[in-house]
Amino acid sequence: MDQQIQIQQQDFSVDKIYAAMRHEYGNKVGAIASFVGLVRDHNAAAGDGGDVQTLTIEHYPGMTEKSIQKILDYAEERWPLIAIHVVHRVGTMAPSEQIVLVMVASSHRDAAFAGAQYVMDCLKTEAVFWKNERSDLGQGWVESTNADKFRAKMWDS
Amino acid sequence: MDQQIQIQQQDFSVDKIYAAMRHEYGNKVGAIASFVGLVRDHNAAAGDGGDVQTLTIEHYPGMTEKSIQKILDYAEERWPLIAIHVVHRVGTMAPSEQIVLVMVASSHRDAAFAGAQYVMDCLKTEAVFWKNERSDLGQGWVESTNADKFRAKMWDS
Amino acid sequence: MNIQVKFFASLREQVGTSELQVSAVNLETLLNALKARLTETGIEPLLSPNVRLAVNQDLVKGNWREAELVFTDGDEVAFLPPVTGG
Amino acid sequence: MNIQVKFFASLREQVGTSELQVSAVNLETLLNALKARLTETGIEPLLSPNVRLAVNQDLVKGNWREAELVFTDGDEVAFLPPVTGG
Repeated sequence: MDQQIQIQQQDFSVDKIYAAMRHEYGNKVGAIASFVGLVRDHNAAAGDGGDVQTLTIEHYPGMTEKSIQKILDYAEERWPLIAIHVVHRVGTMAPSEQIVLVMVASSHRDAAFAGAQYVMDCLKTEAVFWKNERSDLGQGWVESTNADKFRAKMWDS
Repeated sequence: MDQQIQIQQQDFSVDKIYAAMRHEYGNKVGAIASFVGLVRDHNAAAGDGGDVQTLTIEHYPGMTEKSIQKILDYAEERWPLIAIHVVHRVGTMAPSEQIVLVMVASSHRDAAFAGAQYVMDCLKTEAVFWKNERSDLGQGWVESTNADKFRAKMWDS
Repeated sequence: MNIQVKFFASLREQVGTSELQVSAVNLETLLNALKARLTETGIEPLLSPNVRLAVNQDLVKGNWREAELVFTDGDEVAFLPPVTGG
Repeated sequence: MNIQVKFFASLREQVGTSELQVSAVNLETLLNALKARLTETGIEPLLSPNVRLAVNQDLVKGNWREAELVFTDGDEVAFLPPVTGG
Protein backbone atom coordinates (compact mmCIF):
# COMPACT_ATOMS: atom_id res chain seq x y z
CA MET A 1 0.00 0.00 0.00
CA ASP A 2 1.17 3.48 -0.78
CA GLN A 3 1.16 5.97 2.10
CA GLN A 4 1.47 9.71 1.80
CA ILE A 5 1.45 12.04 4.77
CA GLN A 6 1.74 15.79 4.37
CA ILE A 7 1.72 18.25 7.24
CA GLN A 8 1.81 21.79 6.04
CA GLN A 9 0.76 25.37 6.66
CA GLN A 10 -0.51 26.02 3.14
CA ASP A 11 -3.88 24.99 1.76
CA PHE A 12 -4.17 21.89 -0.46
CA SER A 13 -5.93 20.94 -3.69
CA VAL A 14 -8.29 17.99 -3.26
CA ASP A 15 -8.49 17.80 -7.04
CA LYS A 16 -4.76 17.26 -7.57
CA ILE A 17 -4.62 14.54 -4.94
CA TYR A 18 -7.72 12.88 -6.40
CA ALA A 19 -6.24 12.94 -9.90
CA ALA A 20 -3.04 11.28 -8.66
CA MET A 21 -5.01 8.68 -6.65
CA ARG A 22 -7.09 7.86 -9.71
CA HIS A 23 -4.32 7.50 -12.22
CA GLU A 24 -1.24 6.24 -10.36
CA TYR A 25 -2.45 2.82 -9.33
CA GLY A 26 -3.89 1.36 -12.51
CA ASN A 27 -7.27 -0.17 -13.24
CA LYS A 28 -7.60 -2.14 -10.02
CA VAL A 29 -8.82 0.99 -8.19
CA GLY A 30 -12.60 0.64 -8.04
CA ALA A 31 -13.35 2.89 -5.09
CA ILE A 32 -12.00 6.17 -3.76
CA ALA A 33 -13.40 7.43 -0.46
CA SER A 34 -12.49 10.89 0.77
CA PHE A 35 -13.11 13.08 3.74
CA VAL A 36 -12.39 16.78 4.08
CA GLY A 37 -12.68 18.59 7.40
CA LEU A 38 -13.35 22.32 7.25
CA VAL A 39 -13.25 25.06 9.87
CA ARG A 40 -16.82 25.57 11.12
CA ASP A 41 -18.02 28.86 12.49
CA HIS A 42 -19.52 27.44 15.63
CA ASN A 43 -17.58 26.89 18.74
CA ALA A 44 -16.52 23.44 19.88
CA ALA A 45 -14.03 24.37 22.55
CA ALA A 46 -15.24 26.50 25.38
CA GLY A 47 -18.86 26.04 24.40
CA ASP A 48 -19.21 29.73 25.15
CA GLY A 49 -21.49 30.25 22.17
CA GLY A 50 -19.15 32.66 20.45
CA ASP A 51 -18.63 32.39 16.70
CA VAL A 52 -15.25 30.95 15.75
CA GLN A 53 -12.93 33.52 14.24
CA THR A 54 -9.79 31.44 13.87
CA LEU A 55 -8.58 27.90 14.49
CA THR A 56 -4.89 27.42 15.23
CA ILE A 57 -3.34 23.96 14.99
CA GLU A 58 -0.01 23.11 16.57
CA HIS A 59 2.03 19.97 16.05
CA TYR A 60 5.24 18.28 17.16
CA PRO A 61 7.36 17.96 14.01
CA GLY A 62 8.57 14.41 13.61
CA MET A 63 6.39 12.85 16.29
CA THR A 64 3.18 13.96 14.59
CA GLU A 65 4.18 12.27 11.34
CA LYS A 66 5.08 9.11 13.26
CA SER A 67 1.72 9.10 15.02
CA ILE A 68 -0.12 9.30 11.68
CA GLN A 69 2.07 6.65 10.11
CA LYS A 70 1.15 4.27 12.91
CA ILE A 71 -2.54 4.86 12.12
CA LEU A 72 -2.01 4.18 8.42
CA ASP A 73 0.07 1.07 9.13
CA TYR A 74 -2.81 -0.36 11.09
CA ALA A 75 -5.34 0.51 8.37
CA GLU A 76 -3.11 -1.20 5.82
CA GLU A 77 -3.04 -4.37 7.88
CA ARG A 78 -6.76 -4.44 8.47
CA TRP A 79 -8.25 -3.65 5.04
CA PRO A 80 -7.23 -4.39 1.44
CA LEU A 81 -6.19 -0.84 0.53
CA ILE A 82 -4.21 0.41 -2.42
CA ALA A 83 -3.27 3.87 -1.18
CA ILE A 84 -3.93 6.38 1.59
CA HIS A 85 -3.13 10.05 1.34
CA VAL A 86 -3.41 12.30 4.40
CA VAL A 87 -2.93 16.06 4.36
CA HIS A 88 -3.21 17.92 7.65
CA ARG A 89 -2.73 21.62 7.98
CA VAL A 90 -1.10 23.44 10.88
CA GLY A 91 -1.07 27.14 11.71
CA THR A 92 -3.98 29.56 11.81
CA MET A 93 -7.13 29.11 9.68
CA ALA A 94 -10.39 31.00 9.22
CA PRO A 95 -13.92 29.50 8.97
CA SER A 96 -14.57 27.52 5.76
CA GLU A 97 -10.86 26.81 5.22
CA GLN A 98 -9.80 23.20 4.64
CA ILE A 99 -8.11 21.56 7.64
CA VAL A 100 -7.63 17.93 6.73
CA LEU A 101 -8.00 15.50 3.86
CA VAL A 102 -8.06 11.72 4.04
CA MET A 103 -8.34 9.91 0.73
CA VAL A 104 -8.31 6.13 0.40
CA ALA A 105 -8.21 4.00 -2.75
CA SER A 106 -9.18 0.33 -2.83
CA SER A 107 -10.67 -2.24 -5.15
CA HIS A 108 -13.58 -2.49 -2.74
CA ARG A 109 -16.04 0.14 -1.60
CA ASP A 110 -16.34 -1.18 1.97
CA ALA A 111 -12.60 -1.16 2.51
CA ALA A 112 -12.23 2.37 1.12
CA PHE A 113 -14.99 3.70 3.40
CA ALA A 114 -13.78 1.83 6.48
CA GLY A 115 -10.17 2.90 5.92
CA ALA A 116 -11.09 6.58 5.53
CA GLN A 117 -13.37 6.54 8.55
CA TYR A 118 -10.85 4.71 10.72
CA VAL A 119 -8.07 7.15 9.84
CA MET A 120 -10.31 10.14 10.59
CA ASP A 121 -11.42 8.66 13.92
CA CYS A 122 -7.80 8.10 14.94
CA LEU A 123 -6.70 11.54 13.77
CA LYS A 124 -9.19 12.91 16.29
CA THR A 125 -7.87 10.87 19.20
CA GLU A 126 -4.33 9.60 18.46
CA ALA A 127 -2.57 11.98 16.10
CA VAL A 128 -0.28 14.48 17.79
CA PHE A 129 -1.98 17.81 17.14
CA TRP A 130 -3.43 20.50 19.35
CA LYS A 131 -6.24 22.86 18.38
CA ASN A 132 -6.95 26.30 19.72
CA GLU A 133 -10.19 28.05 18.83
CA ARG A 134 -10.50 31.80 19.07
CA SER A 135 -14.01 33.26 19.11
CA ASP A 136 -15.27 36.76 19.73
CA LEU A 137 -15.67 35.71 23.38
CA GLY A 138 -12.19 34.33 24.01
CA GLN A 139 -9.94 31.40 23.17
CA GLY A 140 -9.69 27.79 24.27
CA TRP A 141 -7.94 24.50 23.61
CA VAL A 142 -10.12 21.84 22.00
CA GLU A 143 -10.01 18.29 23.28
CA SER A 144 -11.35 15.21 21.57
CA THR A 145 -14.85 14.50 22.85
CA ASN A 146 -15.98 11.37 24.63
CA ALA A 147 -17.90 10.52 21.46
CA ASP A 148 -14.61 10.75 19.51
CA LYS A 149 -12.90 8.43 21.98
CA PHE A 150 -15.80 6.00 21.85
CA ARG A 151 -15.70 5.92 18.03
CA ALA A 152 -11.96 5.28 18.00
CA LYS A 153 -12.34 2.50 20.59
CA MET A 154 -15.03 0.79 18.52
CA TRP A 155 -12.43 -0.16 15.89
CA ASP A 156 -10.69 -2.38 18.47
CA SER A 157 -13.50 -4.91 18.32
CA MET B 1 -31.24 19.55 3.05
CA ASP B 2 -30.29 20.18 -0.54
CA GLN B 3 -30.54 17.19 -2.90
CA GLN B 4 -29.01 16.99 -6.33
CA ILE B 5 -29.35 13.95 -8.56
CA GLN B 6 -27.75 13.79 -11.98
CA ILE B 7 -28.00 10.83 -14.32
CA GLN B 8 -25.96 11.35 -17.42
CA GLN B 9 -23.87 9.76 -20.12
CA GLN B 10 -20.99 12.20 -19.92
CA ASP B 11 -18.21 12.14 -17.38
CA PHE B 12 -18.31 14.49 -14.37
CA SER B 13 -15.87 16.73 -12.53
CA VAL B 14 -15.53 15.83 -8.85
CA ASP B 15 -13.71 19.11 -8.37
CA LYS B 16 -16.57 21.30 -9.57
CA ILE B 17 -19.08 19.49 -7.39
CA TYR B 18 -16.74 19.70 -4.41
CA ALA B 19 -16.23 23.44 -4.94
CA ALA B 20 -20.00 24.00 -5.03
CA MET B 21 -20.54 21.81 -1.93
CA ARG B 22 -17.86 23.75 -0.07
CA HIS B 23 -19.01 27.26 -0.89
CA GLU B 24 -22.78 27.16 -1.31
CA TYR B 25 -23.81 26.28 2.22
CA GLY B 26 -21.84 28.73 4.36
CA ASN B 27 -19.58 28.16 7.32
CA LYS B 28 -21.66 25.50 9.03
CA VAL B 29 -20.20 22.82 6.73
CA GLY B 30 -17.51 21.10 8.78
CA ALA B 31 -17.33 17.78 6.96
CA ILE B 32 -17.55 16.64 3.34
CA ALA B 33 -17.45 12.90 2.69
CA SER B 34 -17.23 11.62 -0.87
CA PHE B 35 -17.17 8.35 -2.68
CA VAL B 36 -16.27 7.75 -6.31
CA GLY B 37 -16.81 4.38 -7.98
CA LEU B 38 -14.57 3.59 -10.95
CA VAL B 39 -14.67 0.83 -13.57
CA ARG B 40 -12.27 -1.90 -12.45
CA ASP B 41 -10.54 -4.19 -14.86
CA HIS B 42 -11.46 -7.38 -13.09
CA ASN B 43 -14.63 -9.17 -13.67
CA ALA B 44 -17.49 -9.13 -11.19
CA ALA B 45 -20.24 -10.60 -13.32
CA ALA B 46 -19.61 -13.95 -14.82
CA GLY B 47 -16.57 -14.57 -12.63
CA ASP B 48 -15.06 -16.03 -15.77
CA GLY B 49 -11.68 -14.48 -15.03
CA GLY B 50 -11.68 -12.36 -18.14
CA ASP B 51 -10.48 -8.77 -17.93
CA VAL B 52 -13.28 -6.23 -18.17
CA GLN B 53 -13.26 -4.30 -21.42
CA THR B 54 -16.43 -2.26 -21.04
CA LEU B 55 -19.18 -1.70 -18.50
CA THR B 56 -22.58 -0.65 -19.81
CA ILE B 57 -25.18 0.81 -17.48
CA GLU B 58 -28.85 1.02 -18.36
CA HIS B 59 -31.55 2.90 -16.49
CA TYR B 60 -35.29 3.60 -16.55
CA PRO B 61 -35.59 7.36 -17.07
CA GLY B 62 -37.90 8.83 -14.46
CA MET B 63 -38.13 5.79 -12.24
CA THR B 64 -34.38 5.69 -11.62
CA GLU B 65 -34.39 9.30 -10.40
CA LYS B 66 -37.33 8.51 -8.14
CA SER B 67 -35.57 5.49 -6.68
CA ILE B 68 -32.53 7.62 -5.81
CA GLN B 69 -34.64 10.40 -4.39
CA LYS B 70 -36.26 7.92 -2.03
CA ILE B 71 -32.79 6.91 -0.78
CA LEU B 72 -31.78 10.53 -0.21
CA ASP B 73 -35.07 11.34 1.54
CA TYR B 74 -34.38 8.58 4.01
CA ALA B 75 -30.79 9.75 4.57
CA GLU B 76 -32.06 13.27 5.20
CA GLU B 77 -34.45 12.02 7.86
CA ARG B 78 -31.88 9.87 9.59
CA TRP B 79 -28.80 12.14 9.79
CA PRO B 80 -28.24 15.88 10.18
CA LEU B 81 -27.08 16.55 6.62
CA ILE B 82 -26.70 19.82 4.77
CA ALA B 83 -26.49 18.54 1.19
CA ILE B 84 -26.18 15.37 -0.88
CA HIS B 85 -25.09 15.33 -4.48
CA VAL B 86 -25.31 12.12 -6.52
CA VAL B 87 -24.02 11.73 -10.07
CA HIS B 88 -24.53 8.38 -11.77
CA ARG B 89 -23.42 7.69 -15.29
CA VAL B 90 -25.23 5.51 -17.82
CA GLY B 91 -24.03 4.16 -21.14
CA THR B 92 -20.77 2.41 -21.94
CA MET B 93 -17.57 3.00 -19.99
CA ALA B 94 -14.01 1.67 -20.11
CA PRO B 95 -11.82 0.61 -17.14
CA SER B 96 -10.70 3.49 -14.90
CA GLU B 97 -13.62 5.70 -15.95
CA GLN B 98 -15.74 7.29 -13.22
CA ILE B 99 -19.15 5.65 -12.73
CA VAL B 100 -20.68 7.26 -9.68
CA LEU B 101 -20.11 10.07 -7.20
CA VAL B 102 -21.81 10.50 -3.84
CA MET B 103 -20.85 13.64 -1.91
CA VAL B 104 -22.35 14.56 1.44
CA ALA B 105 -21.90 17.76 3.46
CA SER B 106 -22.70 18.03 7.15
CA SER B 107 -21.60 19.88 10.26
CA HIS B 108 -20.56 16.52 11.67
CA ARG B 109 -18.05 13.99 10.42
CA ASP B 110 -20.05 10.93 11.53
CA ALA B 111 -23.18 12.07 9.74
CA ALA B 112 -21.28 12.85 6.53
CA PHE B 113 -19.63 9.43 6.50
CA ALA B 114 -22.80 7.54 7.41
CA GLY B 115 -24.87 9.41 4.83
CA ALA B 116 -22.39 8.74 2.02
CA GLN B 117 -22.04 5.08 2.91
CA TYR B 118 -25.78 4.56 3.27
CA VAL B 119 -26.46 6.13 -0.12
CA MET B 120 -23.79 3.99 -1.78
CA ASP B 121 -25.10 0.81 -0.15
CA CYS B 122 -28.61 1.58 -1.39
CA LEU B 123 -27.43 2.52 -4.87
CA LYS B 124 -26.08 -1.04 -5.08
CA THR B 125 -29.33 -2.68 -4.05
CA GLU B 126 -32.27 -0.27 -4.52
CA ALA B 127 -31.49 2.19 -7.30
CA VAL B 128 -32.97 1.25 -10.67
CA PHE B 129 -29.89 0.54 -12.79
CA TRP B 130 -28.64 -2.50 -14.63
CA LYS B 131 -24.99 -3.27 -15.34
CA ASN B 132 -23.57 -5.34 -18.14
CA GLU B 133 -19.89 -6.26 -18.14
CA ARG B 134 -18.11 -7.23 -21.31
CA SER B 135 -14.78 -9.05 -20.98
CA ASP B 136 -12.55 -10.73 -23.53
CA LEU B 137 -14.39 -13.95 -22.62
CA GLY B 138 -17.98 -12.77 -23.06
CA GLN B 139 -20.60 -10.56 -21.46
CA GLY B 140 -22.89 -10.81 -18.48
CA TRP B 141 -25.37 -8.92 -16.33
CA VAL B 142 -24.11 -7.99 -12.88
CA GLU B 143 -26.33 -8.48 -9.86
CA SER B 144 -25.83 -7.02 -6.41
CA THR B 145 -24.03 -9.54 -4.23
CA ASN B 146 -25.34 -11.09 -1.04
CA ALA B 147 -22.76 -8.96 0.78
CA ASP B 148 -24.31 -5.86 -0.83
CA LYS B 149 -27.76 -6.92 0.29
CA PHE B 150 -26.51 -7.64 3.79
CA ARG B 151 -24.87 -4.22 4.04
CA ALA B 152 -28.03 -2.46 2.88
CA LYS B 153 -30.13 -4.45 5.36
CA MET B 154 -27.85 -3.50 8.24
CA TRP B 155 -29.05 0.11 8.02
CA ASP B 156 -32.54 -1.05 9.05
CA SER B 157 -31.38 -1.70 12.61
CA MET C 1 -57.01 0.26 -22.74
CA ASN C 2 -53.74 1.05 -24.48
CA ILE C 3 -50.79 -0.03 -22.31
CA GLN C 4 -47.13 0.67 -22.92
CA VAL C 5 -45.01 -2.27 -21.77
CA LYS C 6 -41.27 -1.90 -21.14
CA PHE C 7 -38.55 -4.53 -20.77
CA PHE C 8 -35.12 -3.76 -19.33
CA ALA C 9 -31.63 -5.25 -19.36
CA SER C 10 -31.59 -9.08 -19.46
CA LEU C 11 -35.38 -9.18 -20.01
CA ARG C 12 -35.07 -6.81 -22.98
CA GLU C 13 -32.46 -9.16 -24.42
CA GLN C 14 -34.55 -12.25 -23.74
CA VAL C 15 -37.83 -11.00 -25.19
CA GLY C 16 -35.98 -9.22 -27.99
CA THR C 17 -37.58 -5.79 -27.64
CA SER C 18 -37.53 -2.87 -25.23
CA GLU C 19 -41.13 -1.79 -25.69
CA LEU C 20 -44.52 -3.07 -26.79
CA GLN C 21 -47.93 -1.47 -27.08
CA VAL C 22 -50.70 -3.82 -26.00
CA SER C 23 -54.37 -3.55 -25.15
CA ALA C 24 -55.37 -4.80 -21.69
CA VAL C 25 -57.66 -3.94 -18.78
CA ASN C 26 -56.01 -5.95 -16.02
CA LEU C 27 -53.04 -8.16 -15.25
CA GLU C 28 -54.63 -11.29 -16.72
CA THR C 29 -55.47 -9.69 -20.07
CA LEU C 30 -52.03 -8.03 -20.10
CA LEU C 31 -50.23 -11.36 -19.71
CA ASN C 32 -52.47 -12.94 -22.34
CA ALA C 33 -51.76 -10.09 -24.75
CA LEU C 34 -48.02 -10.48 -24.12
CA LYS C 35 -48.24 -14.26 -24.60
CA ALA C 36 -49.77 -13.64 -28.01
CA ARG C 37 -47.05 -11.19 -28.98
CA LEU C 38 -43.96 -12.88 -27.51
CA THR C 39 -44.26 -16.05 -29.55
CA GLU C 40 -40.52 -16.80 -29.61
CA THR C 41 -39.69 -16.71 -25.89
CA GLY C 42 -43.11 -16.85 -24.35
CA ILE C 43 -43.70 -14.95 -21.11
CA GLU C 44 -41.67 -17.32 -18.92
CA PRO C 45 -38.77 -14.89 -18.43
CA LEU C 46 -41.23 -12.22 -17.19
CA LEU C 47 -42.64 -14.53 -14.53
CA SER C 48 -39.27 -15.45 -13.02
CA PRO C 49 -39.37 -15.00 -9.22
CA ASN C 50 -36.79 -12.21 -9.17
CA VAL C 51 -38.61 -10.03 -11.73
CA ARG C 52 -40.45 -7.04 -10.31
CA LEU C 53 -43.26 -5.06 -11.92
CA ALA C 54 -43.66 -1.29 -11.98
CA VAL C 55 -46.87 0.48 -12.97
CA ASN C 56 -46.39 4.11 -13.93
CA GLN C 57 -42.90 3.94 -12.40
CA ASP C 58 -44.08 2.70 -9.03
CA LEU C 59 -43.09 -0.77 -7.90
CA VAL C 60 -46.03 -3.07 -7.25
CA LYS C 61 -45.64 -4.14 -3.61
CA GLY C 62 -45.63 -7.78 -2.61
CA ASN C 63 -46.04 -10.49 -5.23
CA TRP C 64 -47.34 -8.66 -8.31
CA ARG C 65 -48.40 -11.96 -9.86
CA GLU C 66 -51.18 -12.12 -7.28
CA ALA C 67 -52.03 -8.41 -7.27
CA GLU C 68 -55.38 -7.06 -8.49
CA LEU C 69 -54.11 -4.69 -11.15
CA VAL C 70 -56.56 -2.67 -13.19
CA PHE C 71 -55.21 -0.49 -15.96
CA THR C 72 -56.33 2.79 -17.41
CA ASP C 73 -55.56 4.10 -20.84
CA GLY C 74 -51.93 5.18 -21.26
CA ASP C 75 -50.57 3.24 -18.30
CA GLU C 76 -46.89 2.35 -18.41
CA VAL C 77 -46.02 -1.13 -17.19
CA ALA C 78 -42.38 -2.21 -16.79
CA PHE C 79 -40.79 -5.58 -16.11
CA LEU C 80 -37.61 -5.13 -14.05
CA PRO C 81 -34.93 -7.76 -13.57
CA PRO C 82 -32.78 -7.43 -10.39
CA VAL C 83 -31.29 -3.94 -10.18
CA THR C 84 -27.82 -2.80 -9.18
CA GLY C 85 -26.11 0.54 -9.45
CA GLY C 86 -23.16 2.29 -7.84
CA MET D 1 23.42 14.83 30.57
CA ASN D 2 22.06 17.68 28.52
CA ILE D 3 18.31 17.24 27.96
CA GLN D 4 16.07 19.25 25.67
CA VAL D 5 12.61 19.65 27.21
CA LYS D 6 9.59 20.67 25.10
CA PHE D 7 6.18 21.96 26.13
CA PHE D 8 3.20 22.06 23.77
CA ALA D 9 -0.11 23.84 23.45
CA SER D 10 -1.78 24.58 26.83
CA LEU D 11 1.36 23.45 28.71
CA ARG D 12 3.52 25.81 26.67
CA GLU D 13 1.15 28.61 27.61
CA GLN D 14 1.10 27.61 31.27
CA VAL D 15 4.85 27.26 31.78
CA GLY D 16 5.50 30.24 29.51
CA THR D 17 8.07 28.66 27.23
CA SER D 18 8.18 26.05 24.46
CA GLU D 19 11.64 24.70 25.23
CA LEU D 20 14.19 24.44 28.00
CA GLN D 21 17.67 22.92 28.22
CA VAL D 22 18.28 21.17 31.50
CA SER D 23 20.84 18.76 32.92
CA ALA D 24 19.44 15.48 34.26
CA VAL D 25 20.26 11.76 34.40
CA ASN D 26 16.82 10.40 35.25
CA LEU D 27 13.19 11.38 35.75
CA GLU D 28 13.72 12.51 39.33
CA THR D 29 16.63 14.81 38.53
CA LEU D 30 14.73 16.09 35.47
CA LEU D 31 11.71 17.07 37.54
CA ASN D 32 13.97 18.70 40.13
CA ALA D 33 15.78 20.66 37.43
CA LEU D 34 12.44 21.79 36.00
CA LYS D 35 11.20 22.77 39.44
CA ALA D 36 14.23 24.99 39.84
CA ARG D 37 13.64 26.63 36.46
CA LEU D 38 9.85 26.98 36.45
CA THR D 39 9.66 29.16 39.50
CA GLU D 40 6.48 30.98 38.44
CA THR D 41 4.14 28.05 37.76
CA GLY D 42 6.00 25.20 39.37
CA ILE D 43 5.77 21.77 37.75
CA GLU D 44 2.16 21.12 38.78
CA PRO D 45 0.76 21.54 35.23
CA LEU D 46 3.24 18.92 33.95
CA LEU D 47 2.07 16.35 36.49
CA SER D 48 -1.61 16.67 35.64
CA PRO D 49 -3.11 13.16 35.07
CA ASN D 50 -3.90 13.79 31.39
CA VAL D 51 -0.34 14.88 30.47
CA ARG D 52 1.72 12.32 28.60
CA LEU D 53 5.49 12.19 28.25
CA ALA D 54 7.47 11.42 25.11
CA VAL D 55 11.17 10.59 25.10
CA ASN D 56 12.82 11.05 21.72
CA GLN D 57 9.36 11.24 20.17
CA ASP D 58 8.16 7.94 21.61
CA LEU D 59 5.37 7.99 24.16
CA VAL D 60 6.31 6.51 27.52
CA LYS D 61 3.89 3.65 28.07
CA GLY D 62 1.81 3.37 31.22
CA ASN D 63 2.15 5.98 33.95
CA TRP D 64 5.39 7.83 33.12
CA ARG D 65 5.48 9.31 36.63
CA GLU D 66 6.34 5.84 37.90
CA ALA D 67 8.61 4.84 35.02
CA GLU D 68 12.35 4.21 35.46
CA LEU D 69 13.64 6.71 32.93
CA VAL D 70 17.38 7.09 32.43
CA PHE D 71 18.55 9.78 30.03
CA THR D 72 21.54 10.00 27.74
CA ASP D 73 23.10 13.16 26.42
CA GLY D 74 20.99 14.95 23.81
CA ASP D 75 17.69 13.23 24.71
CA GLU D 76 14.53 15.09 23.78
CA VAL D 77 11.76 14.97 26.38
CA ALA D 78 8.32 16.39 25.61
CA PHE D 79 5.31 17.05 27.81
CA LEU D 80 2.09 16.54 25.82
CA PRO D 81 -1.36 17.73 26.85
CA PRO D 82 -4.32 15.79 25.37
CA VAL D 83 -4.06 15.65 21.58
CA THR D 84 -6.71 16.08 18.91
CA GLY D 85 -6.46 16.51 15.16
CA GLY D 86 -8.73 16.08 12.19
